[in-house]
Amino acid sequence: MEVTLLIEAMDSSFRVLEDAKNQAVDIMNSAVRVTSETRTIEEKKLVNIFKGAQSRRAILQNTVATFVILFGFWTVLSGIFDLFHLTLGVICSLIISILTHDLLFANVRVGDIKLTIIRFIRYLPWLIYQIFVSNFYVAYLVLSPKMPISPQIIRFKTKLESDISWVVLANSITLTPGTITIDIKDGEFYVHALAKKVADDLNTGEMEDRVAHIFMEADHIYVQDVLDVAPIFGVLRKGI
Amino acid sequence: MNTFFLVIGIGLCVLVFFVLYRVVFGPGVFNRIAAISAIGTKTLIIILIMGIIYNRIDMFVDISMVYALLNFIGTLAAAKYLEIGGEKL
Amino acid sequence: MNTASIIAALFIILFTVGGLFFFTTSTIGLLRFPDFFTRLHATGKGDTLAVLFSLIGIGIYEGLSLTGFKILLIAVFMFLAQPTATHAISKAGMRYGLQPWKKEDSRK
Amino acid sequence: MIRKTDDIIIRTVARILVPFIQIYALYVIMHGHYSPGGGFQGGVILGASIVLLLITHGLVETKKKIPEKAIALFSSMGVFIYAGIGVLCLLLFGNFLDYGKLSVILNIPPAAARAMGILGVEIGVSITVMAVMISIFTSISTAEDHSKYDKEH
Repeated sequence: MEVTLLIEAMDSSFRVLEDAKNQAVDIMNSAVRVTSETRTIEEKKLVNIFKGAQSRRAILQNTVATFVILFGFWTVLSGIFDLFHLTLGVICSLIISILTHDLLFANVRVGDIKLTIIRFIRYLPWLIYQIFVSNFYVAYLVLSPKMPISPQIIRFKTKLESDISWVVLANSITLTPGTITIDIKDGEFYVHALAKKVADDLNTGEMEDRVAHIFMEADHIYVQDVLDVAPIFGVLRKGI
Repeated sequence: MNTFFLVIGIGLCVLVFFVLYRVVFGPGVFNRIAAISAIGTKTLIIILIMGIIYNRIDMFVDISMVYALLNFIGTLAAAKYLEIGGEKL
Repeated sequence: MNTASIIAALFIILFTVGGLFFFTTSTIGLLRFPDFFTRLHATGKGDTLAVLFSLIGIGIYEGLSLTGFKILLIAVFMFLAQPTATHAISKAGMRYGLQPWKKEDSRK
Repeated sequence: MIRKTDDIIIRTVARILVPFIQIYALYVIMHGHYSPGGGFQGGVILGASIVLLLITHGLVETKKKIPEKAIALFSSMGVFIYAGIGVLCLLLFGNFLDYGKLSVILNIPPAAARAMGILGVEIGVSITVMAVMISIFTSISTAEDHSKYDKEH
């Protein structure tokens, strides 16, 4: 009898202790949560302030850069260097640089811009040589009486990343022998080639290597296969 | 030199007439747009040659630049219009 | 007429006639090729190089001046615009549903 | 309804070209008395640059740059500038658009005053032409259904 009473008392005292401990843990937890919440809020505020300052700085930089480029373009176009026309030029390029500051320098990768420009200029002679070859090739196809063409559409995946390098690659493909970029979908280029020889030339990946070299991007791997027309229609029409 | 440029200009005009065949009879609207774009590039050079013949190339070069610009924008707009079937631009 | 001007005239004639030649091939290609995409090969490439050649010829005739620089600007613009326009039309044609011509079509 | 194009090539090329096209248009407007061009042509090129932006970047992004109200305001402001300069000449005891009389206000010789007056008129014309061109393009392509479009986005 007394033993059971003792046990019950022990039990209840343990329960009280347990409750107290739970409450204490709850209080501690909530305190920690509140402090962490306030901390995250404050951190977010700080990050926002920092980001705002950064983006404002970026906007200012872009506007100034656009202004300098546009003013140079204006002086070259105008060719009159008296005070009145230069003032007009400053006003005009200021208006346009404020209006379009986010267009000219969107998605610029941080990198060595000077080196990129030098490499791009070095890339141009090769491109012009390729355009020569392409035009003589097309002229040969046009003027030969039998017209030995066998058009096909090929697909390859590129590992280039930024949009500007995609544009350079796509336009180079369009300008070089017998190939036209038809579409880009998820990093895959769909290219219409006039003959099998031309498609094989593209598959060596020389042009892609050169473009990757200009923009200092990672080495690429490409998957290539000659496609039937019907599945491409499926892929392309899905996008509409 | 003027005679030489005149001959080149006349040759380009003859070529424009040949391209006009595609504009009139070309099957489908896409062939027509491609042909019109080709006519635009030829016209650009014809305008410059006219400038040389009239000895006012400093004026005609501006016109030719505007022509190139409007040709490009027109081609893009037509391509975008036809891409979706011409119902919703 | 000294030698320098004769050489300049030769270059002008060379480049301008080259431009006319490539314009001619692109036109013949536009008329001869079997379908829309192959015709774009003719106009998209042929016209770019032909415009470049003609502009170089006219630029040499004009010499180093403001107008010469504007002619250079036109060449740069054409280099950027012509492939883009070709790509835009070809993509529109593909999405519209034009079937590319294949070699087997001619044998049937 | 004008949607953003999903083609990265066209979008990037248009993005790079638009500022240069606009500065070229302003060059055509400002040098109207040395070279061909002037108010109307420059206005058309400006309008064409905005149309290029519209067909490549869509209506929503272009509205952020140039809101509808601004276009409506511009299209009447150009006419106001044109007529204002004309009436100002009338008030200075000249004929309508008699720029020589502006020399009294601007404190410059009449020949320079004529050049300034023509420049002002050309700016007015170009603003109106640009605004009207853009508003015609957007009205036709959206079938004047802006309200529904604004709610969706």
